[in-house]
Amino acid sequence: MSECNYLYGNYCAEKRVTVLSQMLDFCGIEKDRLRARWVSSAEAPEFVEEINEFIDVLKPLGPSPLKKQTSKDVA
Amino acid sequence: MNMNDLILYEEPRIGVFVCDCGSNIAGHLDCADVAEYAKTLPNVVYVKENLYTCSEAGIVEIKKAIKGQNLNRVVVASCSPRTHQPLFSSSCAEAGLNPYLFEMVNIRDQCSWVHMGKRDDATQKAKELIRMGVAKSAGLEPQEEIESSLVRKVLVMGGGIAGLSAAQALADMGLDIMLVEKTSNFGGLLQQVHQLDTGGSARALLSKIIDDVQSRSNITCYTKAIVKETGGYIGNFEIKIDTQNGLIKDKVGCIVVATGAVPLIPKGLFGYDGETVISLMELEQKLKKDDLTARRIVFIQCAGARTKEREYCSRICCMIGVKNAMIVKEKYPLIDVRILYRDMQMYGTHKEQMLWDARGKGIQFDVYNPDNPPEVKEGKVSFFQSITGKIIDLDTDLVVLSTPLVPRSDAPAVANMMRVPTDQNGFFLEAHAKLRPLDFAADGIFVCGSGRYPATSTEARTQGLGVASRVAAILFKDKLVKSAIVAKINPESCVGCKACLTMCPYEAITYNRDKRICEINEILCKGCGNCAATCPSHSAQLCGYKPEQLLAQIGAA
Amino acid sequence: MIDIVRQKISKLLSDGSVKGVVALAMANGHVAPCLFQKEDDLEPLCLGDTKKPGDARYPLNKVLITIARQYPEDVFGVLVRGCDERGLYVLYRLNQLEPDKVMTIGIACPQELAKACECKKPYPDELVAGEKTEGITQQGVQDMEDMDLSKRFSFWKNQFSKCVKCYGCRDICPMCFCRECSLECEDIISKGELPVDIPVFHLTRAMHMTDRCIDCGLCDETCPSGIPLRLLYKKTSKIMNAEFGFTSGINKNEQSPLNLMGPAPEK
Amino acid sequence: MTNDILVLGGGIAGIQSSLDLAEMGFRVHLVESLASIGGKMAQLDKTFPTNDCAI
Repeated sequence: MSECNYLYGNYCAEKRVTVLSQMLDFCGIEKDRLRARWVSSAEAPEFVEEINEFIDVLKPLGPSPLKKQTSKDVA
Repeated sequence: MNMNDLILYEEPRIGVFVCDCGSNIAGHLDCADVAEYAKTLPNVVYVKENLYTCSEAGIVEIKKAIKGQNLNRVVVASCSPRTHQPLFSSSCAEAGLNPYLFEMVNIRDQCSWVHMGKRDDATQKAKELIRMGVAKSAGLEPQEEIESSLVRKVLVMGGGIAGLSAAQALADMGLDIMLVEKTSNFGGLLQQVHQLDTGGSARALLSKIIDDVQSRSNITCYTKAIVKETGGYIGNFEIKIDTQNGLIKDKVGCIVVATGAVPLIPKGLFGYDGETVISLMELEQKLKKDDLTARRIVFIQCAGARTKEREYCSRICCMIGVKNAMIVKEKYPLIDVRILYRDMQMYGTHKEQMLWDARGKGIQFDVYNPDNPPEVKEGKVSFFQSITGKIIDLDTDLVVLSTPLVPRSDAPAVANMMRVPTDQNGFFLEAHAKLRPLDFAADGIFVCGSGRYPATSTEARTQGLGVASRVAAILFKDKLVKSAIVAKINPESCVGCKACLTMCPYEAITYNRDKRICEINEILCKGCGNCAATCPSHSAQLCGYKPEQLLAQIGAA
Repeated sequence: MIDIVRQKISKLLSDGSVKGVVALAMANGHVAPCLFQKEDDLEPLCLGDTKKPGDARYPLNKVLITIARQYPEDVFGVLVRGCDERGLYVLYRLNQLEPDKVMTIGIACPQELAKACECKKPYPDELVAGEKTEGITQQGVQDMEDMDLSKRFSFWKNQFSKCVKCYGCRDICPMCFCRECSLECEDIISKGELPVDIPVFHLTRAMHMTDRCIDCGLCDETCPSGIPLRLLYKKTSKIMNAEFGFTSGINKNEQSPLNLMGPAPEK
Repeated sequence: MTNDILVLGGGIAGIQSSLDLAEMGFRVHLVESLASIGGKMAQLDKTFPTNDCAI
């Protein structure tokens, strides 16, 4: 965490994520849907592991019941 | 209205360039299919697949398309923006397109690498990433680069071999240097060293350099002086130095951090007492004073290094240990010298040979296991010899602990003052291990010597000289040009709540009391985006990363 | 109590220590915020009591901000209850008001009002009139936390669906002072659509309230759809307290952990 | 004295020297015996520890 080239940005983000995740939970939205991890560009395997882990968490949760029907699929 | 403003009102005409990167990308996903798909995206008027977009031919291709197809946005889907963004955006500029109207999509790292062997998935993801990139690019705005003046003066913090070398080289180039040393003497850690690995005396080498530095009219030396404050920005740093003759305020263009490191005092390790169990540096003192009465000496390498508390390898202790063992053996051939080690780190010219020479001189080397470390007790060192599987007891009257260099206790304060980061071990952290090894991420501030990582005197000197060249590359310009990726605060909507001000790590934001708003100094701003994330009214925004641009990108996901 | 307040205001105005005092006035049977500038015009002064104590509350701080923006060099007085004073502390921190340009006339709320407001500290630190009464311990957040996730989800979905996007919660909030509001940013909140973006609209506001909400309850009172907004903001305050040991508005020189660089303080 | 500098060898060291010198305002002549510059580094794919493409 202390190795951010922008010094403190990640700490500041971490604090906000702490609040948001608990607020989501309070509103009945699984807080596992939000995840913040700090992986440096030198840690490719860690990154892949994180993402895979996150996918494993997200899949059972399924799409958000709040997802809006949009016509964003332009192609 | 200038050209740039006009672009804002034009319909986006986006050109997409998909790079095969030889087989690096094309080997793992279907680039032709991706390119076909890109043609269907909104506002995309031109798509081209290249074997190597970054090659001469690829660049010509981009330039030709900007002119021929009248493109006003360019998206390149290839590799990492960290290495290639500058090339592509400057190529756009050469073709007359504002370089900030360029967007890069990383389909190598994020598609071909991570989804190797899943061709369809990788192809699909590349399409999606390009869709996001194209969506963002449509909202890009041209930016003007920022220019500022330069002070041709350099502050060098630390008068060890690294700082001295930097000062020397910079003085050679005719720049003015302020060399600030905390203690009363120049020379740093090298002052404690007896003989160099090359055989010469450390004192002689140092004296030569120090005399030269002190004789230069364009180097102002300050000893027993501390840099109290650094403000301002590249080209125009404002500094305050606490000297023996009071506080000095001055302006410098660049700052070199050469504050070094200190040897770990091995308190509580292997029975360290400073008399019969001493550190390597204490041995150097004994050798200097020719005050060695021991008959049997055991060196223990990695004392306090590569442990749970200090995971890193200090990497110079092996050489120093072997060097000193040889000096002992040469001077006092009857002394029995043993070195207990975990691994030997003997890199660089002649160092491997030095290890063999040491063995030839009768110095004994034994491996110890960190899980079962040697024990020092009343004139005895016992260790588990893994080859024989036996516990070996060595009678000894002097134990030398090879301890690592550790960051100075005031390193965090220096890092804080300069607003530069440190790594997990507390050493200063450079901007990029490969591309910018002597630069800090903060522009105009550089690092050399053991403050970055334990270095031999040769390495410290090399880095000092290298830093001089990095500094000169900046200060010999007429004026500074800086990236326009900075934050801006909308004076109309800012309510002056100062939330951004406290969040700016670079002190780039000031409060304008008359207008009751916060303002950004664009030269100081590094574009980290803390202010934009904090501002409740979206008044602070990061150019090139505005909410609407990012949301367009997310929306296209 | 009102006589002591009137005396105090009269004194501040007569000795010239303030340019005016923001308080409440009763006119034509209605209570409204009023800037009193002359000591002999204090007749309509009231404390917001109509049928029962304090049943007409207004965000006087918010009125004060508007005035202070126009006359930054002048000192103004303001009538404050416990909640108003907490609001002032936050507004000092966020540089919307300057402490040396504000003189408070603090009044304590009677127990009945404290109970009605579920107020944790129904009196200001600097008290001019009234007796300090006990703060009220709060239950709502815990009750909500005790529900299971899906219950909570349907509860809030139901509540948020009632929103008519009148912006009343924002407009009444003494802690809302931005010139441009995120809730009107079309990239986040779609325009002209109901129901509002769930939960984006209300969570965005809640996140902005995280280190600001002083728990005055005006949002709840204002909401025409009866959405328990205060409960949402109470939760943010609870998180801030549990995670960072921070409560907004209890310390005149407070610093928000969200606006301090570096890691969160050790718990 | 002319302001021209000859750099012999177009590997990473030669390239970086040339770049820094050019930034300082010198005229640099970079000479490489092979058909392209880049040296050993250009033959690498990814580099430790950042995994950046060497090219």
